[in-house]
Amino acid sequence: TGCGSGDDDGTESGEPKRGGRLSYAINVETSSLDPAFCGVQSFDRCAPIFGTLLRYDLEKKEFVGQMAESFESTDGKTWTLKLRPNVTFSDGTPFDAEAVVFNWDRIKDPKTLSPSLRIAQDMTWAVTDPQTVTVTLEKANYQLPWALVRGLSAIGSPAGIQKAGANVSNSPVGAGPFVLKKWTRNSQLELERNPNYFETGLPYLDELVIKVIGPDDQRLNALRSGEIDVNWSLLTKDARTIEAEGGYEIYRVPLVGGTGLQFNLNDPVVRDEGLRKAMLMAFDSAQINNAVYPGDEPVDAFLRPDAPERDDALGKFPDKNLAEAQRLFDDYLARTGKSSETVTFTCYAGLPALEQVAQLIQSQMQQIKGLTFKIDAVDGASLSVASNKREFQTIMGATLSQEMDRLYEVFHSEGSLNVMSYSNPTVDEALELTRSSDDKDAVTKAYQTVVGELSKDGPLRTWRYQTGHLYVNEDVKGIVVAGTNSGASAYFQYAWMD
Amino acid sequence: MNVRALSRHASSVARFFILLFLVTVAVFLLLELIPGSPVDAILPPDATPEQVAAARAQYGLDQPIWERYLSWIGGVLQGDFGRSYQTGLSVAETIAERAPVSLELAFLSILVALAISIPVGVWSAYRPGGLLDRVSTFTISATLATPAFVLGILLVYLFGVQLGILPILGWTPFSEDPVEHIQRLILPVLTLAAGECVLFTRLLKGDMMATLQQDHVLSARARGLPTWRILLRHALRQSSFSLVTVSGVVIGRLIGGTVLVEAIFSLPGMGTMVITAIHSRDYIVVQAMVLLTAVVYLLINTAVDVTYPLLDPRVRKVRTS
Amino acid sequence: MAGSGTAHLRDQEDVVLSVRNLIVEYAGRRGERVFAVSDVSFDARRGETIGLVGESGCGKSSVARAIMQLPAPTSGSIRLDGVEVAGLTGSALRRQRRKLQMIFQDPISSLNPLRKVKDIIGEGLRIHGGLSRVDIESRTQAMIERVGLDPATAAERRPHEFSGGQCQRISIARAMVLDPEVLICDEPVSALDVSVQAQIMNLLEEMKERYQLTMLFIAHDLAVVKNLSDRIVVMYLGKVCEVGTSDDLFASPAHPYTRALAQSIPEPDPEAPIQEAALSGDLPSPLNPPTGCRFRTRCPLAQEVCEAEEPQVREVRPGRFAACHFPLDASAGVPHLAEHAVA
Amino acid sequence: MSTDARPKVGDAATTTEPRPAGNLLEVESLRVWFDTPRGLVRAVDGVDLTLRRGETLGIVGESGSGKSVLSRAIMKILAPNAHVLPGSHIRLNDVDLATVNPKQNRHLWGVDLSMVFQDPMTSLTPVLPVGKQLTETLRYHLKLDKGAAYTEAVRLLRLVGIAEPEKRFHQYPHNLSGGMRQRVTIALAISCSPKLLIADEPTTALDVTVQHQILNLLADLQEKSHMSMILITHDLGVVAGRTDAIAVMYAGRVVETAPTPRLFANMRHPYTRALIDAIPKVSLPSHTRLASIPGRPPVVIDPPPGCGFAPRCPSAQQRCLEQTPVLEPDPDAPVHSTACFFPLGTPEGRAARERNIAAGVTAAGTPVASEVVV
Amino acid sequence: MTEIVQQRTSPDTPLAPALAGATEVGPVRRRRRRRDIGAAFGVIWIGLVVLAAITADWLPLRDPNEVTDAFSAPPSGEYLLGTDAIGRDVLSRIVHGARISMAVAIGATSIALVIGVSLGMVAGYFRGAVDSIISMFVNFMLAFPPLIFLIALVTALQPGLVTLVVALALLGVPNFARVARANTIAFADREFVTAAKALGAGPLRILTRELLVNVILPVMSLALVVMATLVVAEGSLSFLGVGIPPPAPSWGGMLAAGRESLSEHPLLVLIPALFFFLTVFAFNRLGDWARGRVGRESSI
Ligand SMILES: Nc1ncnc2c1ncn2[C@@H]1O[C@H](COP(=O)(O)OP(=O)(O)OP(=O)(O)O)[C@@H](O)[C@H]1O
Ligand SMILES: Nc1ncnc2c1ncn2[C@@H]1O[C@H](COP(=O)(O)OP(=O)(O)OP(=O)(O)O)[C@@H](O)[C@H]1O
Ligand SMILES: [Mg+2]
Ligand SMILES: [Mg+2]
Repeated sequence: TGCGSGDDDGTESGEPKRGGRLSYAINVETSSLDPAFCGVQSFDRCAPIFGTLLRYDLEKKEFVGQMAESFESTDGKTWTLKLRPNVTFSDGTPFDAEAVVFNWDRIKDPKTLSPSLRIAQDMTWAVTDPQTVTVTLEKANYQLPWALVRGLSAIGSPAGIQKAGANVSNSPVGAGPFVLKKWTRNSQLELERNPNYFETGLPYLDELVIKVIGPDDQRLNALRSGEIDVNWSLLTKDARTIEAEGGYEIYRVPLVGGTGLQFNLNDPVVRDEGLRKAMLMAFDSAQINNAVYPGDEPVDAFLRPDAPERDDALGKFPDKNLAEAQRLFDDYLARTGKSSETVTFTCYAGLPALEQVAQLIQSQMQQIKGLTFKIDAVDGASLSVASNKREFQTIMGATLSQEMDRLYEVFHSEGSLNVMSYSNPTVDEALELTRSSDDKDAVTKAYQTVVGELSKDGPLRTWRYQTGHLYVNEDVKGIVVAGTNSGASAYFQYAWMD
Repeated sequence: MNVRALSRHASSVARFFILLFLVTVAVFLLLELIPGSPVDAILPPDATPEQVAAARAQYGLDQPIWERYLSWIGGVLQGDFGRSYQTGLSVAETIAERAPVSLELAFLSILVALAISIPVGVWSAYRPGGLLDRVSTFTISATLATPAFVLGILLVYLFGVQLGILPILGWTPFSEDPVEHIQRLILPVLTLAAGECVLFTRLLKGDMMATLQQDHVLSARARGLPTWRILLRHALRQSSFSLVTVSGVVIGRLIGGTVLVEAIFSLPGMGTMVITAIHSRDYIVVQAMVLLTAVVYLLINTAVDVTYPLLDPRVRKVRTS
Repeated sequence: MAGSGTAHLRDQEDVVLSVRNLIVEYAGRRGERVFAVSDVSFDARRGETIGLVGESGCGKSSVARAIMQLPAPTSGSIRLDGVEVAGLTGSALRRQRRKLQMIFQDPISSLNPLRKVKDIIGEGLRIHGGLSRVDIESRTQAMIERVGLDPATAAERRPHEFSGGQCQRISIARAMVLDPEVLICDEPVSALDVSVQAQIMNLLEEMKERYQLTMLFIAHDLAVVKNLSDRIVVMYLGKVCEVGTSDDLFASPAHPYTRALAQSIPEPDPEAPIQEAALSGDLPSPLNPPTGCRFRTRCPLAQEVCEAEEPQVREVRPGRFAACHFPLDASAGVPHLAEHAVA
Repeated sequence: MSTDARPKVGDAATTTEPRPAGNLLEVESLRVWFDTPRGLVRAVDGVDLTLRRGETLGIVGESGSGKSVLSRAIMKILAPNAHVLPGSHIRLNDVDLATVNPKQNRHLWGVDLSMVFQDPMTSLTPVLPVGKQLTETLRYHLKLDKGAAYTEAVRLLRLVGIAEPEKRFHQYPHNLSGGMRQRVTIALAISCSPKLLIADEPTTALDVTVQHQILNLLADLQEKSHMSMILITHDLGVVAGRTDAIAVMYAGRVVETAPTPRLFANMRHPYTRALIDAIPKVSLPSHTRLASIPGRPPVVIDPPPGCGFAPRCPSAQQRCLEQTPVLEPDPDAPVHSTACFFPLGTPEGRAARERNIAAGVTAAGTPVASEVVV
Repeated sequence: MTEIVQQRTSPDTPLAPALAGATEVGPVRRRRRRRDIGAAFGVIWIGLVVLAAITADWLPLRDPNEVTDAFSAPPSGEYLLGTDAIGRDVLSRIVHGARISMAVAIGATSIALVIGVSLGMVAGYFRGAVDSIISMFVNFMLAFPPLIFLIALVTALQPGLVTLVVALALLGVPNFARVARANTIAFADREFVTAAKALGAGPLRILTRELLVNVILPVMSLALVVMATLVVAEGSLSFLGVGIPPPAPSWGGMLAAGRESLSEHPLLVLIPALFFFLTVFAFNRLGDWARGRVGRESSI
């Protein structure tokens, strides 16, 4: 594949101007700028500093080279990473095959505690020449390029990493368009132009400031008051408001999956098919969206209707049908000899929107007579503990991602993120095919199967099709949008201020 | 200084350290009660068993609690507060970076609160039932009933969005841009000060009213001294004991974190740090913070004790209760 | 004087209260010692009223409280009916308290503002037990009546509904309901109006006769002390100056301090000549009392010996005891008082 | 008027000037009521007084009789809940104080009028050194500079008999004894050479010996500077030898007023008499039964009609319960006024008293024992 | 001896006309009346709130957790105070929420009061070593950052009403202990305590019979202020996610839930805030009134 800088520039009007300071707001702080953590945890903070080896072009729907020139394979097992010549890190050291291998080795070392370890686990690599790294897999995986957009994408200067020692999370040295000026955690990250950035003339901006503003409406306020130029959001209703106000460009990135109600299929109660079906039939995503996410479509299957990977013939979430739900539940009671049942729902505390959703789900579930649906609201850390240890009956969980390949880890019976303990041979098989096949149509077909099965089985019931949004002040041009694990972001080296 | 005084000093120093010891032990035990361990919060959901083992070893979580306490306290005694599990940063540095923000916020809001409540309190005490008194009583109740998160959001909406005259979020260090620094402080300081004003005005008014009934105030009036002079020079100082005491407690509390306000205004203070730390089970940060707040509290309390005799020469030394 | 000594103690068998070598010291602010009472002795016979006078801060209240063991004195002996009270603690002390009661200076602050009068008066009976509720009630009522309060309404009210004089009556009732042998009155009328003062003094006199009370009566108003007492002890800075019978003590003082006190008494008589200030300066600090005679710093008659040597209480005239190196003789009386006394 | 031209207290040069004559202070039907939760307190309820230049007036009365309120009304430092009723007049130097505006008022205080309070322990500001309090007043009223104020303050401290004034200057009130504090308050009061000094029970809180010193000091200062003085006390013994005239107050009213010698020689009001009789005297033998006044000092909240003393008065008749006697000059001696229908030493008085003794009870229902009545 | 018969109306005194012309008496009266009215308002309002809390289940109200399809509806005949973001009746939630708000305010305050006053009185009466130990405890509690304490405790013990009340009560103890100690010290020096000792009363008797009544009055006025603060604190805790878990209605929870849509649906914040305000105001009025009473009592 070819590389390209500023492919999208042509769509913007006017001549790019150099200079200026752009402020961008997101909702949570990241804990680390260690390149070994970057790929998974924070695209927004890391991409400007380290760049990404590859970029997924949302328009062309294909991978393009970014920091690297290309990443190609013929059999899905052996991959060749070609680097660009004469790229240097901001500390002057060369961005070469050694550097890539150094970073990846670090990730593979359990002591680094890198969240990308799972991705690197099955890979082996070797430096072929200063511009080439050869990667070998045991099993073919044509989805591997995603790893170079995400988990393994950030390459930091080995010299910089060694020098920083224990402080590595705070002193990133990359070859990306910007260099770190100052990081005030929980407040803002200030970046300035990397003068040695390899794409000549870029970035346009002198400075990029990334602010952390938790509440959605505070971010909107900040956008309106001019405090920030670009706002991150997941809320369709805000997009509508902002659109109506005018003066802003809105970018949308459709995401795969969303936040939903997950069942623990190992749980002696919830594993019961009939009970689960009853609950799925009581679920009313339209109500949730109307109340909490006005403007969002009701969800009837795992993927949005226009997704090519969705084929309604293969399966949809069961329609809401209270009578049937009650019948199934009564059946369940009769079968188990119980007179009532209690199901606990572990969810986030302290986030109003999610609390409201939880309460709505509770009221929907409790329309089934005899079913008590208990809310157990806990903080984020407790929630992830419960999830990781599979100590829950039902839980509020997310499978937010831009890429379909994520489904492998979440729903394959061996998947590392399969907290639901979901196991379906058809799904397993289809997921394996998505990796082993080079045939795009076959892969799409396989995903259609997966989506259909998931929708039928409902180990996870989402309530809205999530979309990442960027609200961008009209004066900001040249936004190249990227999908991330948490929504939309941008490659800011192409952005400029009018 | 005689032996008695020396031994009194020694005992108060001893009390100081015993308290710190108790506080640190208590926080260790309390954190132990919370479900989940730092490892759960640090590692990704798909962490491998090797990673879990590595993490436990790295943070010493495989040791019993008392050993962890000892090694922590040993580090602290040598000035080493450890590194955050979550961010890998030196805890001391992190605190050093954030403490100034919290300190400035705390002191400024106390100053603003005092600047408002002293005149209001003094005048309401002088003219109880007067216009100012009534207006302030009403405002006080209203402010009491408006939690910081509501007030802060209202202020942001009013000044930042509707009027557009003040920046609403974030922090600019003084060294970078003093004007912006001040501008960004205004709303958070006002939000915090509003809450404290309430208490201060009440306390001062109460004590002041008692003082104003004393003969010496009457006597100063009978000497024809101007009202303001009587109020400020003859009555205020001895009426400010509760005010000073409470200011001390409040400063201590504010320095420990003004979580809500920090969250609303995205300020890099210690409050958000602590909350994040607790939520991510980053105990080492929490412990350092608790230790720090306790030290600050105790020091401020001592400072307050020292202030009493300055306020009223009749008091030699009031023992902190 | 301002000296020590026990020459004035009597040795009859009807001595009910005997205070010997009483010393009271307090811890001062910076760990210094306040020498509030330094070696004071006196005694009281059954039915006798001992008056204790002196300037403010000379230790009158300290003596009273030491006798009450509130708090216990630093050292010294206090015998009540021959029983040593000093050093008693706990229930042994509480038993003796029945015999020894006290009335305080401030009638209002010595009554719990939030309790009913009948509870205040009956409290002692309840503490010492052995009585049924009905008995307590009836005794309380009787005592309320005896001190001149309206038994119908007073019992249910609280102290703040009463005037100072009435409060003092309640205090007296509270002390008398236990039927004590010795009553200590620490300035019981100082806070009262003249008109009420007379009522209370008459009441005390009445009580004393009725119950054969032995009283220690403290006041700074010499006329008041004189009126109620049989024998007066003059104190100065923690020590005894002079002891004598009340009728002639002020008319012919033997101690220069007593004379100064007597000269300062204002008489409600426009014809009485105004005396030059009898004493100059202030009471020295009890933290650091003068050596020798404690009065010497203000005494017009002071000589070197007064600094070097502490005078002991001795009988300077029959029935008159003074601690002074240079006691005045009987003819050096206070003119206006002597005149009236003769008249 | 230029303050510099005023004679300074204690200046030797001024002590030989003759006494100016005439009335300095005239109080006319003064009524001060307080609005309190329990009702209207008629603290001062129709008081008439005059004070001649250079003279001393003693005001005597029991606690709560309105002495302090009277003096505070003259000083215009009443509590906010006080209400001076219309028709009340206080004239100082023929100026009606009600007409003085607040600004001039400032200079009335300290310069024309000043006051010594009852309790020396509480009437000095505890947080300022005593010298500071003196110089503050001096600088404010007399516009002295720092140095001059200091010199003057030290002079005043010495004048009131404080040893080592330079050292005491820097001390706080709590470092001084009660007597010294009262001296300081006196120094403060006379610092701007007032024309009228009101001493409200200046010695009640002090010991006999100190009381004696302070009273002598006041007399001395007054003598030297021709101040007029009002000496308030509840102790007739204090005023006996030190005043030119005496007003006896009861329940917010003046019940008897006369030049001091005449009052003592010729008491008209039964209350004055009773007050004297109730005081224990050193000159009397011990255990003398005191002639106490029955009942208790009156409550001045919404008082019933009639003479306030009637319920306690051994001469009380039906009329005393129904009508309120006004202060009327004695026909024989106009300087002597009494507010009584049955004054002592008159035939009506004697008759009334005898009638009551015969009945054993007064018209108000108070028992009268013959022995009590002198 | 006779008492003076108090006659409240006296025909011969020109009371009414004199006052009619008076200008200074009015404000004083008005102020007092205002205070009494304030206290009356306080009693009535808090009475109503408590009554509502107790009888919430029997009142003709919707189920506070019943979700309808009228989301964030403005007040109307059907929903008197409108509905919240997920269509629940705000009025009903306010009434039921009073239960938690009052339980927190009154429950935590009472527990804190009982423990704090006992500690404070014992410390203040015995002084010495007992005092040192208790003061140490009080200082310890004060030195510990309250928020950390709360979050840690609530997280450890599972959020819920009981946990919250216990945690807030523990935090309140030092304040009550301080006030009780200070007042005990002040009163222990008063002569009536000495008098009780002179009668032979032991420490327990003195503490309970003589001191408690006197100490409790100033403590009560603190308690009213503390209650007011706790009503608000419960709300702030919801913000941090350690409040009462949903869907149980609480005023603080309602306020916190509404905060993110303040600009769209201000009523969702303003209505609970108004109830907050009225309740805090009522507690304050009561506090003022109690303080006034205490002042009157002790000034006599
Ligand atoms: N608890 C105490 N601690 C320290 N010093 C005390 C204490 N009680 C009394 N004193 C001091 O002891 C001395 C004697 O006090 P005491 O109260 O006995 O005097 P008094 O003669 O009763 O005076 P008064 O007439 O003012 O009541 C005084 O100097 C007083 O300051
Ligand atoms: N600010 C006030 N509010 C209400 N009542 C007051 C006020 N000041 C004084 N009084 C009342 O006025 C009456 C007269 O008080 P005043 O102080 O003049 O008495 P006094 O003669 O000076 O008594 P004492 O000898 O006790 O000083 C008393 O009943 C008192 O309670
Ligand atoms: Mg005494
Ligand atoms: Mg008075």
